[in-house]
Amino acid sequence: MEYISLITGFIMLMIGLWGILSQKNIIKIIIGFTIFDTAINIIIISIGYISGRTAPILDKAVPVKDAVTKIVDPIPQALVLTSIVISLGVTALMLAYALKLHKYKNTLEINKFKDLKW
Amino acid sequence: MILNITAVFLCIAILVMAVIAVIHKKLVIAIIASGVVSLFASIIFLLLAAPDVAMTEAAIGSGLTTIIFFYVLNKIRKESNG
Amino acid sequence: MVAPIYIITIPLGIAFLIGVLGKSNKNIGGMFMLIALACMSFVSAQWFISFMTSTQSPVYIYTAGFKPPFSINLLMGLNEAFFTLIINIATLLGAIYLYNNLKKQGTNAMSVFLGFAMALNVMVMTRDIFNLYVFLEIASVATAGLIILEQGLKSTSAGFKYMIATGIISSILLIGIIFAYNYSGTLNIDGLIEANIGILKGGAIAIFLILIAIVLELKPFPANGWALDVYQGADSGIGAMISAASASASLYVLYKLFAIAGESWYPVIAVLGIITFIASNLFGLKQTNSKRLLGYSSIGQIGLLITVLGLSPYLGDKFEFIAVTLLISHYLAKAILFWISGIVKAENIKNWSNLRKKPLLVALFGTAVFLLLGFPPFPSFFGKWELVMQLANSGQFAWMTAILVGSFFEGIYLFRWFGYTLKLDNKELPEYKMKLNKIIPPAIFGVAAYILGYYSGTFVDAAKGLDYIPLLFIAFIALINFLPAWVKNSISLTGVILYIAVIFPEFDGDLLRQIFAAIFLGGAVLALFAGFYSKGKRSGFHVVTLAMFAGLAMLLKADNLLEIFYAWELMTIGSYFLLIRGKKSMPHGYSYMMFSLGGSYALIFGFALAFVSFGNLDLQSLSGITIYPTLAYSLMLLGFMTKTASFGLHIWLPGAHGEAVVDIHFMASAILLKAGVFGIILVLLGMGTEASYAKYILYTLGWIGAISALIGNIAASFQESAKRLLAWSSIGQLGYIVFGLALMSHLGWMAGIFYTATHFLYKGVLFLTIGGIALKLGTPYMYRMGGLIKKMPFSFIAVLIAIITLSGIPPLVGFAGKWLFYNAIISQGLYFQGIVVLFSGIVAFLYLFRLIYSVFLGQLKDEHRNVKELPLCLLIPIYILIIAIMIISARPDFILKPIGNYLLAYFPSGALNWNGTMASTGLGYWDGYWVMIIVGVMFTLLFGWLLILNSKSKKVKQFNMVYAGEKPFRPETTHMSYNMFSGYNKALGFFMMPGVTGFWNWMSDILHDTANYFRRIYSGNGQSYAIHIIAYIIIIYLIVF
Amino acid sequence: MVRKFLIFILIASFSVIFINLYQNFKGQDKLNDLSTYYAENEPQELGAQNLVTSIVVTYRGFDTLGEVTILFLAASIIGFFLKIKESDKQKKRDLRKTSEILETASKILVPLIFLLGVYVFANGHLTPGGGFQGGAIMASGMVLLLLANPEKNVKHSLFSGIESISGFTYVILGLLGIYFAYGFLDNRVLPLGQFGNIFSAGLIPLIYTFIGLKVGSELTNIVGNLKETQKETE
Repeated sequence: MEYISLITGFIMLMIGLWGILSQKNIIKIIIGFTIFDTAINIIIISIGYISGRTAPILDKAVPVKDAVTKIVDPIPQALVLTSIVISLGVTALMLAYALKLHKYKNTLEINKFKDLKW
Repeated sequence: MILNITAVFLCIAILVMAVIAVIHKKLVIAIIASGVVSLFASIIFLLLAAPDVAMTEAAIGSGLTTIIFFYVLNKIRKESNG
Repeated sequence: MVAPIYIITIPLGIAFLIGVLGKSNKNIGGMFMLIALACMSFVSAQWFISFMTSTQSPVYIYTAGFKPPFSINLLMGLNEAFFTLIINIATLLGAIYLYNNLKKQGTNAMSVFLGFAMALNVMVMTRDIFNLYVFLEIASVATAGLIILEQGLKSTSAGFKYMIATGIISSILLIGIIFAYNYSGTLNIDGLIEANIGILKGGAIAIFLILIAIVLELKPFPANGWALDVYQGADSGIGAMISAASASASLYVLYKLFAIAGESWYPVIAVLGIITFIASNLFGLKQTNSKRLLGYSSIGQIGLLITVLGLSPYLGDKFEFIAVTLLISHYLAKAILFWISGIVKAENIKNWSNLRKKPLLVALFGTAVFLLLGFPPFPSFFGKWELVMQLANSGQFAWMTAILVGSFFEGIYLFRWFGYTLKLDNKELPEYKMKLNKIIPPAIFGVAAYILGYYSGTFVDAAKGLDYIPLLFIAFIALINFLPAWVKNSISLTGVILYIAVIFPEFDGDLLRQIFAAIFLGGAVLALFAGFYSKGKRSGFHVVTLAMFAGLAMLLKADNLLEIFYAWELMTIGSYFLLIRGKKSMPHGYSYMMFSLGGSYALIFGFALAFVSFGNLDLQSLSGITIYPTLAYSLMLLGFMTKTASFGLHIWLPGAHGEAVVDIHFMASAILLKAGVFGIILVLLGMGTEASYAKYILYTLGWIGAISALIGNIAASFQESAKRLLAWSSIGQLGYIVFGLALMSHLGWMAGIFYTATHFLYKGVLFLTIGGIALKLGTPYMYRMGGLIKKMPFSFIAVLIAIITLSGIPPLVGFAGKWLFYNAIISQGLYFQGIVVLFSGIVAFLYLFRLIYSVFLGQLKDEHRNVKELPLCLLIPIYILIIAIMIISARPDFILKPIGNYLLAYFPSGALNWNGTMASTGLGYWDGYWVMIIVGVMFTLLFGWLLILNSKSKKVKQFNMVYAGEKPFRPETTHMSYNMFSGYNKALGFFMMPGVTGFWNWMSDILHDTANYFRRIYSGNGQSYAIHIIAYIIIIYLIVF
Repeated sequence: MVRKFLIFILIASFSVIFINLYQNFKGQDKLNDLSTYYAENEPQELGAQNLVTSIVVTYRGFDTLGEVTILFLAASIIGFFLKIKESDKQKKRDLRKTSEILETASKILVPLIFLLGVYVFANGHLTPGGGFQGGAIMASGMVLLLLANPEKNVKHSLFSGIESISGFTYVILGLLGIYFAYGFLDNRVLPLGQFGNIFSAGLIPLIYTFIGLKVGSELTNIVGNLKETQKETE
């Protein structure tokens, strides 16, 4: 299970990177970033997964005393929570940038924004 | 076992969607595809025993992010036309 | 003490709160922001002081009350206190600077600024690696917001490139962190250090990803195009923040994480850093946009600091001192530069001449430039010194060379820029205002640079003997810069005389230093006295003059190599400013600085080798260099010869001296050049003649001296400008001195030192008179002069005596010099060189004749009919010098005997034999006293006869001459003096081919073309920058694994 | 084309790094020391049922503070970046009328969505969910409201007010931990209560509520800002 998702995350990472590096449209680049981030999140969760165990919530299904043997690693999950929110903030900001850039030059082609160079 | 098979299918779907999101010429479809990627990812999170993350990904990753994308896209379209 | 957690909670709370509080009135929000930043600075300052002054032990802050690794902890130790302090002060001053910009964008922008400051603090303090990631992201997001504070296409596109780059970088970091967690089971940095996951391949790669991400945050070449665009696109106030505050925080993060990485990373980091340092500074050469240029320089400096970090195993316990001084210098200088670039609002560096409208800004700019390049009295001077010494100590000569080369590139563009600022025309440029809130931050940093310079000196053992009193006096003069020149002149003169009274007894028993002290300080008094001619404020003149003389005095007082270097650099600064004061002196002042900078680096390299060979910095260490001695002595001689303007290194002199006004010309030529002579004497005394390499070095040195003499004298003959003529003549005269010293015999040295003293006297007369005349007539060109003998009889007599002395004909003292010289040459059997020197002596007559003929004789020009004699303040120093010449001419034994005795200690054989006033060698004898008397009698007789003969001659009045036809197209061509020696020029002109200048231009062109070609990798496309980042990671990966 | 090929090569070689990264990776079969500690001691120490919540809010609460700050900064930046001039605001806009179904549906749905949001963050310490999820849900409710009434503008002052106050309270609550418990952001200021109860786990529910409010209002502000600029040119 965790291997499947790890490999998926890994391939997704490359797809996202392809999007970032090869697409000319700024919106597409940002989409590349969201996929890149999601891929990282999948990888992180996969790392915390232990096969056959359940969520780290100590309700009736998981009594406190056997928690250690029943739950998956909660730490990566906490990290991913943080990471998802961060990527939302960054994506929103990037989109705001895209809006502004489009306003200046009426285009979304990234290679049209080469006013600063050398 | 069934879980694993579901996971494999999901993963293949995710990858297909991701490829569409990255290379499709139409921005609307690309954005929708990326939203679907997030949605499927949240199901994977559920399978990986991470309900908290699944909820967050669904609400933020596939929900709000997509909405913001569309708002921006809409705005850009109108600007280009007018 | 206030708990360190408040450094974080105060800005955060206020950032959240000003959203409500500041809505109605933005000034309230702004006040809250400044208060928050001030509180942060206060807390860190409190901790820093307590760490420095007491035995305060580091304090951990456990969030949520649990010990790590269960919860996130922060650390407040000395390092953290230092870094948070400099970050908080920078952000506080930065906020004051940006106050209006922030206010314009409202409280939102203020919150962003506070978030930025807070995130940098946490980055420094946190001990949890994921926490580091989060706050790094905060800092990135906040920076992305600050970049667009001043909205526009440039800032927006730069910001977007920044977001792409940091997006990739932080993702890489996150991947590294999560795998580090997987392999170690902890997120705590201390835990990671213990876990030592580097032994696993996967773990090593995780660490690699973490470190490379942090390195990428520090903008290494070539994956740094995005950063350059940010520096160029963002407001300069933001540039200051990124360069000073963010970079410091990121550097500390790298330092902190280094403990995880292990030793194998040191060389990698050092190489990455030095590549960045050299490449950025090289690319900076072609840059004309000031902000982008500052970006290159910032990136370069950070590269240097990364190198220092990577080289820390070689630096021993000096590492911290070096890193801190270099960091603080970069921090202060870059903040100042960015800040003033925001005030002057000139994008093109050529428009920075506008800065001159506000002298304070120029002073700050100069401070920043010299601070960056490691000149005294700034902290970076000590940092660079220790860095080079420690590297040499560990045998890392290649690293030393690389660092010095990179610094030199930086010097090239910084001084060019500075030259533009000082000299280019600024009349057309728009007026601008200097708002109080924009000038206070750079002014504070400027003052801090001097104070910290003094403070860092107290940490260096060898610098403990430095005398700061002259520097304090100079600071005082700087403060009263607004007063008229004569007041400052009087105060300076009093100061110098008092200082002489203090310092002269120190040289008791050391004749060499006494002679040089007489030249340097006596010269200072005369020069300052001459300075009374100038009216007005003469802004800045006294500061730099005194800096030069302070440097010269310290050079004599120096007990160790550091002090010599300190004095040398101080003198360089002063003289640079003096030389660049002339009207058209920009290119010449610039090339003077380039040679000086190169010379300094050669010197420090040589000193480092001496230090390593000998084990300490005493002056004796010059006499026992065992490691690469040939290289060491050659480099030191080269370094000192940049000041004597010997052949090959002379191209700066004619222009620079030719453009200087009268008293500056006197100082630069008669006095300053002797500093180089003093240095050469020190080196040659150390080297001796015994060693096998000494022979070759001396042989080369001798030829350099001979050729300098020849070239200098020939070129002097073909000058149209009297001042350039004298300048070239100085090159020639210094050539004699160098040649004499290179003989390494009793007589040779005697001649050399004697020449040094007499050159000071007669050249002093010439510079003051001719310079004064040129000033009075408003032109230095000899074809515009003529017939001044009647208007300026005293000047004429002075020049006559001086040129008789110079040409070395009896009865005056020049003859004594020549006599010694030829004796020395012949006794050494150096006939080839002897012929060259002899020939150049003959050539000297040409220009001396021209000098006196075309200036004083012939017809008086119409426009000069109302010219008066030179002012007394010039004539008095001139005649003091003349009196000295006469005394020495009559009794050369006054000075030659002590020199001879002194030299016996070093060259026991070959001394002069004295018999009363008669000196003799194996080759002949000469008695100055009787020669003087006899020639004097003959002269009187002949002169009287001439007067009688001429009493009946008819005087040719002006305007007796009639033009035959049309008016000449170029009137000067009708002057006898114009192109006077054209005939000789045909014969000897090939010596004048500007081969040397051509060589240096060629070097410069190659550098600039290289820079221009390679900087094209910064295509401006944000995506290409992202590709660079990925490629960078892959390449480093392939190299490391 | 050459460029794309080069990028492909680049990515292919980049993947080599990752393949090596996995080299020592093995699926875990038991918890590591750190998570074992959490699993064993959390119920007594903090008293939250949801381990992830306890880590997010308390053990690694400092990260969460940072996370909230990022959203806050992003919202602030977008706020001044896309700020529209007062004159533009006054422009008469003529917008497409939304369907009546959407309008009616929104009237019924929005309160329900809000309620769900509140439930999600108030129960964050017991069940999956928490401030971020709840906040996002509430923000989606606002989006629905905006879709239904395009004429309506987001009341920025209201939401920034909520955002500021809840953010500030969050920091103050954190500081209380220093004085009444053992450190910054410690939740043991209030009694831990009965394990599994809604009023348990000390400050966690309270903090999560403020996080929820803050995230909700921030996201609404972001959406609102993007929406308003949209109208600018219409």
